[in-house]
Amino acid sequence: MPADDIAIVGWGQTPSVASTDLTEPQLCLAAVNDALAMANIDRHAIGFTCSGSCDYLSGGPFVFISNLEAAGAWPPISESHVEMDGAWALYEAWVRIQHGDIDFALVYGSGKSSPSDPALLFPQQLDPYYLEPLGLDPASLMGMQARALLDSGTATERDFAAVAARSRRAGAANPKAQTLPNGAGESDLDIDALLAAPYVRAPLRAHDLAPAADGAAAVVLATPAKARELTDHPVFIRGIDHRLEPHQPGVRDLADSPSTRLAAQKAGLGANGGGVGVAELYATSSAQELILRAALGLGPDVSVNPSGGALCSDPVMATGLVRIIEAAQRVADGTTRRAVAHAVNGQVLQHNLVCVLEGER
Amino acid sequence: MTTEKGSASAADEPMVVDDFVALTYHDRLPPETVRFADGLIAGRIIGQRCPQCRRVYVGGKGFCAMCVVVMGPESEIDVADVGVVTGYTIITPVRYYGQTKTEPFVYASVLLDGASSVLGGQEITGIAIDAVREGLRVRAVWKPPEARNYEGHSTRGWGSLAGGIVGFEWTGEPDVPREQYKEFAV
Amino acid sequence: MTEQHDDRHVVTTTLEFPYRRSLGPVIGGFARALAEERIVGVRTQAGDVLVPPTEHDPRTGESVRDGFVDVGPAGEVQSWTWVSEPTERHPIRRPFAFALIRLDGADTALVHAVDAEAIEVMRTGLRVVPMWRAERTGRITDIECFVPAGLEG
Amino acid sequence: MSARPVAVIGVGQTHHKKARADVSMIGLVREAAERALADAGCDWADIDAVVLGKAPDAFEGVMQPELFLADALGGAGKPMLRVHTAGSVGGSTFIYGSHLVNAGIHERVLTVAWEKQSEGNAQWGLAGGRSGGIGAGGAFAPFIRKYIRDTDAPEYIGWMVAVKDRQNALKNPYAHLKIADISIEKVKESEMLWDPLRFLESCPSSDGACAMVVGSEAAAAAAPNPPAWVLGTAVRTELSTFPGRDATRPQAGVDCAHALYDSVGITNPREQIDVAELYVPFSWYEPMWLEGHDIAGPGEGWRMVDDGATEIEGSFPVNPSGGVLSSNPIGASGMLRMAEAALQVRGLAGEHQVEGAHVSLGQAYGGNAQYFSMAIFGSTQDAVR
Repeated sequence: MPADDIAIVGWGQTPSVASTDLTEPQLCLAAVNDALAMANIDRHAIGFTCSGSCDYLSGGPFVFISNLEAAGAWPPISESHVEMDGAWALYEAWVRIQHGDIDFALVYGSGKSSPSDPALLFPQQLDPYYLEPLGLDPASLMGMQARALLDSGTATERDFAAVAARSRRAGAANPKAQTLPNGAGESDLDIDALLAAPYVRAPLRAHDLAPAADGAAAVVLATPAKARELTDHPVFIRGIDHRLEPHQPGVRDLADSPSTRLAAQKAGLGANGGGVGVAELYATSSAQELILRAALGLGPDVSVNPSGGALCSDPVMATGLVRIIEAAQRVADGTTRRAVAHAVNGQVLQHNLVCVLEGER
Repeated sequence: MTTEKGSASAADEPMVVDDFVALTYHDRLPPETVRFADGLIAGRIIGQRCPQCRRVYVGGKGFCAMCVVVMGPESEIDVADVGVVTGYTIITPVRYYGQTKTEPFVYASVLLDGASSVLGGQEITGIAIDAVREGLRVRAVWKPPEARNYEGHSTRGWGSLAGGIVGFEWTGEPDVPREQYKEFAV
Repeated sequence: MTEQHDDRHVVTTTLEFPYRRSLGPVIGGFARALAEERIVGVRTQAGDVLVPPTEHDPRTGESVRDGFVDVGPAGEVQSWTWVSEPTERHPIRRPFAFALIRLDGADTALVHAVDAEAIEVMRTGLRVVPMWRAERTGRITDIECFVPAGLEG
Repeated sequence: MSARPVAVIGVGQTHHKKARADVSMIGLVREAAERALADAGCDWADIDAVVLGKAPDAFEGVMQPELFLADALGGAGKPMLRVHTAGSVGGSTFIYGSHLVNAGIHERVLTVAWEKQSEGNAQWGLAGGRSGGIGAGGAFAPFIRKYIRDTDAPEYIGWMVAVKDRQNALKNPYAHLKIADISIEKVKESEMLWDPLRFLESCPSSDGACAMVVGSEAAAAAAPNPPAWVLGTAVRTELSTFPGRDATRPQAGVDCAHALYDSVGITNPREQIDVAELYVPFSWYEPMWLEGHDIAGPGEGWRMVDDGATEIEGSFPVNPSGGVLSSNPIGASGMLRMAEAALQVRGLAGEHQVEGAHVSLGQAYGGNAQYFSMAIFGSTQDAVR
C-alpha cells in the first residue's frame, strides 16, 4: 500500500455507562474537546471531519446532523459521515488525509444504546426477507457462532469464561469502562463460579456478552510532519484495512473470521500476530475474542484487551474507535512498540477492520 | 412486533408482502431540557447565553454550537414571550401513517425579544391564515397553569414550547421593519 | 450520570410503520413455493444450491442460474443456540432453539427456530423437519418452526 | 504524496419509477451496478472496493441495509463503506469512492446509491415517525419565500424551471416523470403544497439506484468507453440553523463551489462550465444554486432562467437529464447528478446530450440546505480552459 504513515495525535472518550441523560451531541462534544485538547490544536486547524453514528440506534433520522454541532461546523467545514462505527469514519478520514493537502483530520463516533432494547432493535439490522421476520437477535447469532466454535473442537466453555474473567478484571481497572455487576470482585471472577451462571443463549452466559452502553469517542489524525511537531511520541497508523463477508450466516463459517485475516494481511500485520504486544479487539462475545485471536495469529504472549474490551465497554458506534484509542494509548505510553486494533460492523463479525499502530521506528 | 399479512399473488405478478415494524425508545431528557420544561410549566421561557459570543439560545442544548463551548445553568436567563415572525410557510399536510394533521397550517419562525435563535415550526393564531406575514408582532398564548406539562420535549433539536405554549397570536401592534430582524430571517 | 429520574423525564416514542417489501423474482419464487409447503433454492454458477435463495452468489456477486431447486423439507442442524427467555419478536413464546439448518439438497444453511421442548434434545447434527403454518403469506414465518424429526406428531 | 488522476469509467442507473415492485432492494441496486460494470467493461471480480450511499434508513425500515446489500454487489472479501450525508449523500458517496482511487489505495471502486421509497414513506421517515411532518418542501419553502423577496423574482420563474426539467425528462429513458403535455398553465394550476411551492414544482418520490465505477488512469485506459476525468471534488457542511444564517445562500455552498473552482482553475464558472447537473428538488433551487455557487450574480439566477440560458440548447444548460424534479430516489439523486454530469463529457448522454460538452458540474445538497458535495468532470485531463 502506497499510503503515508498518518499519526494519531489526540483522543478522547466519554466513560461508557449503561444510561446517561446527556444527549448524543453532548457526548460527542466532550470527546471531541478532549481529543483537540490532547492534540493541542485549535479546531479551525482541522482540514477534514468524519463521524460515525446510526439513526436506528438513536431512534430518529439524521442523528449525525445534530452530532455535527460538536464538531464546530461554523465557518463551514469539509465533512462526511458514515452510518457505521467511528472506526470506519477514521478510515475515511485516513483516506482523505492521504491527499496531502490537509494537516489534520477529526474523527468521532457516538451512540446511545440505552433508549432501546438491543434484542428488539437489532433484528432490524438483518435482511428483511429471511432473518428480520424471525426476530433474530445479536445474542442468538453469537450463541450459534459460539456453538460452531465449540463444535470445531478448538475451544471450550471454560475458555469462554476465562476470556470473560480476564476482561472483567482488566475492565475494573479502566475508569472509562462500564461499571458492571460483579465486575470488580475477584471472588466473582472465579471461573467455576462463572460457569455456574445460567445460560442466556447457550452456550453463552451473561458475562460472555458485551453490555451495550452509551458513549462517544474522538480521534485527531495528523500528517507525520505535524505529528512530530506536536509530540515526541507520535503513534503512527502503519496499516489499516477492512474486509466484508456475506450477510447470511448460513453461507459463512461462523467459527472463523476470514475477513479479519484478510484485512490483517492487507494492513501489513504480518504472520503470527506481526510482533504486536497489545491487541484491542472488538469482540461482542467471549467466543469472538478467541475467533479473532486465531484469525490474527495472536500468541499467548500478546496482551489482549488490556482495557477490558467490549465485554466491559460497548458504546455501540463508538466501540471500534475506542479499540483504536486504547491500542494507541498503549503505544504512546510505551507499554508496547506495536499494537493492533480491530473493529467490527454488522453481526457475528460480518465486516472487520484491522489497524496496525506503532511508535517512532 | 413483526406481523405480516401479505397475500400471495399470481406467479407472473410482482410479489409484495407487508412488514410491520414497531420499535420503542425511552429517551431520558437532558438536564437543560428538564430545566427548560420546568420553566415553561412555571410560565417562563428560559434561554442560555453563550459566555463567549453572548448569543442567546432559546431551548439551549447545553452548549453553543457556534463557539462549541459548554453552557451550564449559570448561563440561563429569562427571555420575553413576545417577538416577531421572521419567516413562514403554509403547509398542506401530506397523508402518511401516523399523521394526524388534515388542514393547512401556518409553520412560522418566531424570534423572541432578547433571543438570537429563532423558534421554528410555530403556529400563528388570532389572524387569518392568509394574513400571516414576515414582520408580524406576536405574543405567546399560554396554556392555563394546570394544563401545562412535559409535552413535546425530546432529546433532539432545540426543544419545544408545547408544554406551556399553544402558539403565538398577533399583538395588534404595527409590523416590525425588516431591517430589525433581517439577520434572523427564516 | 446513572442516577434515578422521575418518569416525567423519560420520553417514550414508538416508531411504527407498515413497510411493503417487493421480493423480486428469486425471493418471490421462494415465497410462492412456501405457499405450497415447498422449500426451494437456486443454483450458483459454480453449482452450489443456495437456501435461502438470493439473486446472486453471496461469495462472488455473480447472478445465480435461472430456475429453482426443491430442497428438504428435512434437514440437519449445523449449529444452534438455546433461547431461554424469548423476546416479543421471536417466533416461539416458550424456550426454543435458533439453529442453522442445512436442508437436504442444499449447500448453505437457513436460520430458523427449532421447537425442541428442552435444551437436552438439541445437538449439532439433529435431523429436523418444518412445521407449516395453516395460513401462509409468503414470509419465512410461513414455516412456524422446525421440530426434531420423528416428533412432528 | 499527491493525489493521482481518477476517472469515471462506468455509469449505470435503473429505470426510476414510483414503485419498482418488480425488484427487491437487492435487484434494484444490482440493476444499476450491472449497467455500470457493463459500461466499464468490468466484472464483479475487477472491483476492489464497494461504497454505498443512501438517505435515512427509516425510508425502507432496514437498519444499515448495506450489510445485506454489500455481498449482492460483489462485496465479499472487499472493503465496504456506507456514507450518509442527508440529501447530498449520492454526491459524497461518489466523492469518497473517487478518493480511494485518488489516494492510490484502489484501482477500481464501485459506488452505488439508491432509495426504494415505495417500501416505506419518505414523509414518515423525514418526520422520524411523528405526526405533523412538514416534508422537505415545508422545510425549504420559507427559504424560497425569502429568495423571492430578496431578489424580486417573478413567480413564473419557478413554473419555467418545472416545465423545462419535465421537457428534458422526455428525452431521458430512465426518468420517472414523463409529463408529455407539461406546460406553464399546468404547473400554475397544480395544487399549492407549501406556499409558494406548487405540486408540479416539487420532486416525485421514486424507487431507483445509480452506480458509478471510478478508476485509475490504467483502469481508464483499459475501459472500452471514453472516461470522464474527475478534475476536482469538494464537500462542505455547516450547522442546520444558527443565528445570522443566510439559508438562501448558505456559506457552505459558496465555500464548496469556490474550493472546487480554485482546485481546477475555474475563474469564470458560467463561461468555463459547459453543462451543470444541480440538485433541484423544488423548482426555485435552480436560480438559488446558480447564485449560491456564484455562477450568476445576486438576482441574476432567475434572469438566466427567464432568458432560457438554462435550457438544453441554452448558454448554460442545467439538468438536461430532467433532474431531481423528474426522478427522485432520494439517496441516489445526488449520485445521478454526478453520473449525468459524467455522461455529458463522455458524450454518452444520448438524446439529452449537450452539444460540445467538455466540462461539467455535478452538485448535490442535503439536510437543511447545509450539506454540499460537488465535482467537476472533464472530457480530458486538461479540459478546463
